[in-house]
Amino acid sequence: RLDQPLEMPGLDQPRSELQLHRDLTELARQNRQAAQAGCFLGGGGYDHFIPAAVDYLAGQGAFVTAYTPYQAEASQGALQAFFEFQTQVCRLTGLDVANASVYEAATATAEAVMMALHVTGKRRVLVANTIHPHIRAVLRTYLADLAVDLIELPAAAGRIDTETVRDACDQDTACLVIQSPNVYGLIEDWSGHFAAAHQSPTSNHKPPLGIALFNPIACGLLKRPGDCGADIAVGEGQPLGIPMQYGGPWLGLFAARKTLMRKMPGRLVGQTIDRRGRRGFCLTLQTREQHIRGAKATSNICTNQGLLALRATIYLSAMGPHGLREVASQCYHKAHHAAAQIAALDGYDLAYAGPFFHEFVVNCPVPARAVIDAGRQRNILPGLDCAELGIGTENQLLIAVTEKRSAADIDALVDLLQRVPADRNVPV
Amino acid sequence: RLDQPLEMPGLDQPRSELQLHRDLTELARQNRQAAQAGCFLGGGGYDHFIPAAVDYLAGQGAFVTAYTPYQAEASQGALQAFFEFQTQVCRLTGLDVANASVYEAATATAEAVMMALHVTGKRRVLVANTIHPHIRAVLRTYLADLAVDLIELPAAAGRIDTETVRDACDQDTACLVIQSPNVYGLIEDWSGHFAAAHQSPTSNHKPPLGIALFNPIACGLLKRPGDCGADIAVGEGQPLGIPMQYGGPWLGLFAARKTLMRKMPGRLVGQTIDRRGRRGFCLTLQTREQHIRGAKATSNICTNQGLLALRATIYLSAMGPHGLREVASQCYHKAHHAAAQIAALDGYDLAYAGPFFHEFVVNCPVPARAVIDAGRQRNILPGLDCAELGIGTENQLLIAVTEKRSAADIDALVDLLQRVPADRNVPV
Amino acid sequence: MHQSPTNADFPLIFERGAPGARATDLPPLDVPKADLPDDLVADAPLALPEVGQLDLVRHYTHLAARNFSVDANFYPLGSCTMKFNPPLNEAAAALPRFTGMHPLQDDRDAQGILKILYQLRIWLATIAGLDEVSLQPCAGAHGEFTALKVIRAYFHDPDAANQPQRRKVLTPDTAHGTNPASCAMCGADVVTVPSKDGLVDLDALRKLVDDETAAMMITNPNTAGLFDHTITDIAKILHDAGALLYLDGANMNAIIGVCRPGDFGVDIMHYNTHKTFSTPHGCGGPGAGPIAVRQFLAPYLPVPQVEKRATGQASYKAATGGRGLPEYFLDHDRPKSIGRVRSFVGQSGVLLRCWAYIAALGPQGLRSVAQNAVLNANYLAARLRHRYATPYFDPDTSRFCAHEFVTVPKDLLDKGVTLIDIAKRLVDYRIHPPTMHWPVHDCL
Amino acid sequence: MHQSPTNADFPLIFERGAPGARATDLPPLDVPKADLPDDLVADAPLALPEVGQLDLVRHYTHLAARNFSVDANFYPLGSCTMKFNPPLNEAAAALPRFTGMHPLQDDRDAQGILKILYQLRIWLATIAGLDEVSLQPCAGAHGEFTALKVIRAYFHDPDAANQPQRRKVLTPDTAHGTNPASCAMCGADVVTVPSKDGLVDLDALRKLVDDETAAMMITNPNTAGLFDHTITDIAKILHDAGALLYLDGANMNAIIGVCRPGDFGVDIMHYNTHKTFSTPHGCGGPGAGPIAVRQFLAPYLPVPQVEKRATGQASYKAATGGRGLPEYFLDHDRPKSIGRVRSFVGQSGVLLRCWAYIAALGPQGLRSVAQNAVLNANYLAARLRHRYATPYFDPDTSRFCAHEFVTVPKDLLDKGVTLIDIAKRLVDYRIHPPTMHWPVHDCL
Ligand SMILES: Cc1ncc(COP(=O)(O)O)c(C=O)c1O
Ligand SMILES: Cc1ncc(COP(=O)(O)O)c(C=O)c1O
Repeated sequence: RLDQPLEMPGLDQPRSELQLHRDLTELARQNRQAAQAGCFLGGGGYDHFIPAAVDYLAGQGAFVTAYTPYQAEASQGALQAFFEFQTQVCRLTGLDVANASVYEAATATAEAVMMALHVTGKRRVLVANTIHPHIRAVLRTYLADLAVDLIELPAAAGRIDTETVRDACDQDTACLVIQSPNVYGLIEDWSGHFAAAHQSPTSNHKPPLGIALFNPIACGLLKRPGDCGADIAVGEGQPLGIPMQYGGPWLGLFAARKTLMRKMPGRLVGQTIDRRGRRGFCLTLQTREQHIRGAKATSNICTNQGLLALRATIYLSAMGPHGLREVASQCYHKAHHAAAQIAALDGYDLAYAGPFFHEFVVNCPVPARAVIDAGRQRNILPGLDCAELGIGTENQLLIAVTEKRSAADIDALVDLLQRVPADRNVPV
Repeated sequence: RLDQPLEMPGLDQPRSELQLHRDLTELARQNRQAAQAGCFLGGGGYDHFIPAAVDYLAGQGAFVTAYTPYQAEASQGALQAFFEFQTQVCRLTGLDVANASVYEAATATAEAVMMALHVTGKRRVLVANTIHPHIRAVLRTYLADLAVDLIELPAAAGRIDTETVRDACDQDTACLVIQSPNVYGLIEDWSGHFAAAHQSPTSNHKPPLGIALFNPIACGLLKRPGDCGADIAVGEGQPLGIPMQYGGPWLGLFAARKTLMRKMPGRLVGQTIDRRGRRGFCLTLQTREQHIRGAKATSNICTNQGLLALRATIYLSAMGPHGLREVASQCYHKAHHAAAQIAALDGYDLAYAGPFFHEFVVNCPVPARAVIDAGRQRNILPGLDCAELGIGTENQLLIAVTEKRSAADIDALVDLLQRVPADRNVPV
Repeated sequence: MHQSPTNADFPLIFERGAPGARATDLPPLDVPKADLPDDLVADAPLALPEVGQLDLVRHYTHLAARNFSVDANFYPLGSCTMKFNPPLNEAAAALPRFTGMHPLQDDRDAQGILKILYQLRIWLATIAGLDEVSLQPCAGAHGEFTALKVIRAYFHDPDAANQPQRRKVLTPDTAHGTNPASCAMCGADVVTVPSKDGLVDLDALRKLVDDETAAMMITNPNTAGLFDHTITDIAKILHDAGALLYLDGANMNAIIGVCRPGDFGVDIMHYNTHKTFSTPHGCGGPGAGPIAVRQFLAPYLPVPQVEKRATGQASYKAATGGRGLPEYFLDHDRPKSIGRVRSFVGQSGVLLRCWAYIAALGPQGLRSVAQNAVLNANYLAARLRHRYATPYFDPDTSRFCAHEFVTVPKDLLDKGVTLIDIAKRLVDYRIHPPTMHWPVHDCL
Repeated sequence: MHQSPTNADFPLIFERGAPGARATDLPPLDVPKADLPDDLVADAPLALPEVGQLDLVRHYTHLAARNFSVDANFYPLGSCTMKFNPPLNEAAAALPRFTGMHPLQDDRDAQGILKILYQLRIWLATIAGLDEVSLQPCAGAHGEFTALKVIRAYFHDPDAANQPQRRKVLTPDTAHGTNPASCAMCGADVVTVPSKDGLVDLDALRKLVDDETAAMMITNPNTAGLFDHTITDIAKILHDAGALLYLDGANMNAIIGVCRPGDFGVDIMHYNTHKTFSTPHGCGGPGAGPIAVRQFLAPYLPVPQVEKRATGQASYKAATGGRGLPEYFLDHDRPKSIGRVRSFVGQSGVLLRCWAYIAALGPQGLRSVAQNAVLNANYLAARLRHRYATPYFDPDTSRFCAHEFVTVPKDLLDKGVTLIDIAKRLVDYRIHPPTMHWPVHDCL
């Protein structure tokens, strides 16, 4: 028990609202806003257009300041929104059931793997090494203390080969995790890989589960996980109307085949009928599953990403099928336009030849760092350094192009890339 | 009847939401944000602190997108808020009744004068020439075609003398309009002036009405119009939680003594009791007075500034009596601190010796324009050019200091003023 | 689920909180205190609410929950067209480089907003089919007032009409109350023109127009929801007598992009941006009431006017360097102007939203707004006409309405049901009731 | 005034709108189209809603109206402390220079947010009375998981504890379900410790602790609202046996600034920012679950860690010129770390609001939060105890509660009233019902 208030460095007095406003404005000034014309950063987080209705509607106090919808009568609004969210995630992924969100993509993937281990009772986990390095790192942490073998499948030319999958699957394999578009932006052959896994020899009639790590924007245009044989689909929901906000809070998407429903982690909203025959919604299956299953629980998630799920719901409703398809195809065409122009520059070429969605790796004639530093002077963020991210060499740049970039923005990027090698020869 | 769509310059295609977002962001970039550390602009609009709750609460769709509260059952929320607004304006001014807002200060003043003409049946209007020039200009426009004499009372040392008032009031005088703090920031002697007017000889037992043009922030600290004998008080509500937004929409405040209630322009919300004895609110007295009075109406105002009135209500509720007093006294002390430092600079002095609130005129050793131009380079807006505003000479600067300015901001202003004359002697 | 509410459930903000409570605060004063003479200071603190931030938020959240709005409800109102307010417009208007602008800032530091105002001025003139626009007026009624001042200035101008005796302004008997009220404020003599079948009675009009007539104010489509197809005849009658035709633009929603007031004889008119161009109604305001005029009336428009320098003269780029004149500027130098009708520049924040609405629609979009409004109103009238009399609507004789219509629920009234009953029942269904008893008695 | 609602009143978003309707749009594609292989493309468009913007707004406005929230209602919840969410924090977190930040931006371009995270790290350590903090975990349960990983890494470290046999984790029978679930996820063996009179049974504990025990997880004040004054005894029992004490910080609201977990023997703990530090609950998330540890556990914390370079080494000013190292940075180089527990930097947007809440209160303010919460809960318990049994509360024998309390409405239950009835009646009065049947049966 303390006799007096704590001594907190840099905080002796309470700050008035005006002071706090000043301080936060000044701290914001010390950040560069990536989300603007010159942003070509990707690697898991993307600068997509967010319709004003998303902020407007999700920002309502009735949603922001509401509690978890345990008490159904007091929470029909949130419950219905989450029910709509789940339905949308099902339609996005082509799977049967979806939960009301988990934290973000990496923990979603870890939860999916834990679920696969539980469902199959096996202990080998196959993970493509074309998966985002953060996600692979999280998987290593999650599986570290369990009696599980985590095996990374090597890529050839930036993609996984179905042969590799076939060779790696054995009787003891619980699941195969494939990301597409993968960390290099390349589109993987989910159908081939999952088919290979499903056809692998099995002892207990439980073939390895196919876990697809998807990008929800790509689902607006490309084949969906469910169409390609995935049993579980997990993904990062950030592109769906959620600002990048320095990495979080984002949104873990989680969907699965109907047969797996009872093993799904997280909250699930169901539809029901009241005494007067009117539709209503409530949390189902587990409501705080941990209370019931305790030490036998397979997941511990409680607080999820409700408000972000709401944003995604509003985003998808605003876009609709045609809007989402347009977002996805503009991403595709603009990225390909940028790639073609860059590949035509002296000294630059594309690192991989495979089909890609809205992100690609470029070999540069200079270190990627030099390009990035040059970009800072012109307020262009030309991409990510593949060596720093742990997915390539010093001279490789990972470039993402979303629908928000105009032809002029792309021209400015190309111009930057063209100048950097020359400028480096002239000492400033 | 047109066969085809109009040809509109600069607008051939509909703009998508993303395009419009881009365009508006770019257009905003071409403006300088005055409301920041270096802002010493006043002259009728002031950069005060706006608590976040004002934007948050007044920005609710249920207020922003609501219709005029003609239908009481569908508008109890707005009606109660306006009732609270009226009550606050009464307490701010020390008068008995207030309406639910008029457009802004100048038209409010014009409405007050029209009302005074009507109530007294007289035709002379006395207006201090220490009133903001825009307001005097609006009065000229409004009264131009009516058989009315508009007389401007001259000032001595920036303030009106009670002697001048006494001499000007005659049997035919309908009203006397005095602004305090006046356009130079000086505090006028309302009590003396209105007493002189009220005591002037009258034919019909209707002495001239005293119309006080007030600053609502000053009312948090200084004597109120009602305390000083005013019959009508009008003012600009912008300082009460309304952003300067390039001059509008702002908020006209209008209050009067009880005896004048039936002649008040604009909407008035009243309290009533429903069948079950519960309190309710509705528009009273006239609801669209124009329908009833038609050509005999004294005012034509219909749409008012509802949402801005709501902002002011929330602002005053957030501040409370002590908060508003603190805002006002910080304005006072900071302005006096700045004035003292500036008066101590070589070549600068205060133009007027009278008591002032948060704004004052400085004589500069160089044209005010030169100071303003120098300030632009450092993102300081040091004040207004009195010649341009029509209230003084080329070398006079009108400086306002609100509670938002810190001691450091004031030091930067003083430093700027000190350097300008010197810098001008050194050609760049 | 709900208790019947009592006063304690809906206290006034003054009845909440506790002495000393505050919802916000300032940093401590960081400069020395100056002398503050006692005689200037109020004796007691003001009797304002004293509440904490949670009480404040709850209070105005509860009030919001007790209000109808476009966001939540349907408003079948005509003249007071209640349009959807796009969230983007709200977000853009809230950008600090718009909200944080002082109205007396240097023009060079205001090129973005000035460009918006200038373009809007041009667009509104185009839509009107007229020559010049003033963005100054604060709302429709203020637009009427300003326009009447302009008309008067024109007739008083010795270099122009020079007919100061024209003091009469005609208004139809269906006119909105602001029309005669605006006349009264300007010292004009109001003369009422009778209607026939919901439209202006032309014979009566002919008799009333004379060489003391300054103008007629007309709402078209009118307040009964009818487009007055005799409008060109009306214009001719006035013009022949040397008088002007004023259009109250409250119902422009029904015709924008489809026909232009200038083409059917209007000389001067006002818009209500909060009706026609979706700027939010805000529980009754703010609005904006720009006026459009023919060239011969332009010199009299109020100051300031937003102007653009011809390209070549000075470009924005040069201007921002401080070395030239800015492209867009506020012009105060208009010798024949009626003067100021308000302080500063106008309802900039409202006009900005108006610009965004027009830009989003484009010329084609504007046209379809009017087409859809008219189609929907006629659809509803057709569905209702068998139960509710629609005096001015009869598709069998090609009498269609514009974007609103008048209905007299005669059957129901005969059974003892009152209009108020119908209105309250609509509220039960969360629909805002239409305007009642206006323009004819016992109508909706 | 309300009709009883039907399904048609509350349609799903899928049941609104019409084919082809959209609530937003993009500019036309302004680059040439690239080749898009057919076999990559989905066969049919997705079955997503097709609604216009007005439908969209109305729909989610209606849903909002059907939801309780702190802004509108009182929530007497304990562990899940529902705090007021200051609008300033929401506005600041929405600044484009916060929301628009990519997580892999250069540290030099992120000094503002990194400073916030670093200061928050230091403040949370100070409040805990512990040495280092990781801001990585996404919520409380994720904090538990991360902490258990840290504990395990410590016991497995050959250079440190080197006691890999310690696989047992004790949890009291009153523990929140996430505690054992987190253990299970980490492969630990969960052992339940019985309670006596609502507190941990010390004798039972002594018998259960052995050299295979890694730690005990305890919530204090516990889920019954009681501050366990034997906490230092519990710590001693564990420490004597070489095990660690973990604090579930869900109820920190009752003690922040008044006493420090580090002082009563806690080695490692988590916070729930969405409970203790007012980050909005958002209908169930997002949250953040920072963990605080003693120095000897610090090497195992997850990567990245936000760090500050000692002044003199490199200042921010130099850094922004691109010529030096930035003052604040993300450190990935922690060889003993358990690794990553999530992608990127953490729940930055949540942590920012947490920083603002602490900064607004200051040290003295934090202390009064706890003092007021305890005072208010005891006040309510005292008022209720004559009608509702309060098993763990009895002021006559100085048994007070912390910031929440358990009540068993025995009289009412005997009369046939159920807990659900009480809960629904509270909803009628627009008060959110407290947690039911937990931690003991038939309690609130
Ligand atoms: C026909 C008509 N004219 C004029 C007005 C007055 O416009 P405002 O309310 O914008 O002043 C209105 C609106 O109330 C109207 O409907
Ligand atoms: C005592 C206790 N521990 C842990 C948790 C889990 O925390 P979170 O929901 O943040 O994951 C909660 C909250 O639900 C709790 O009350």
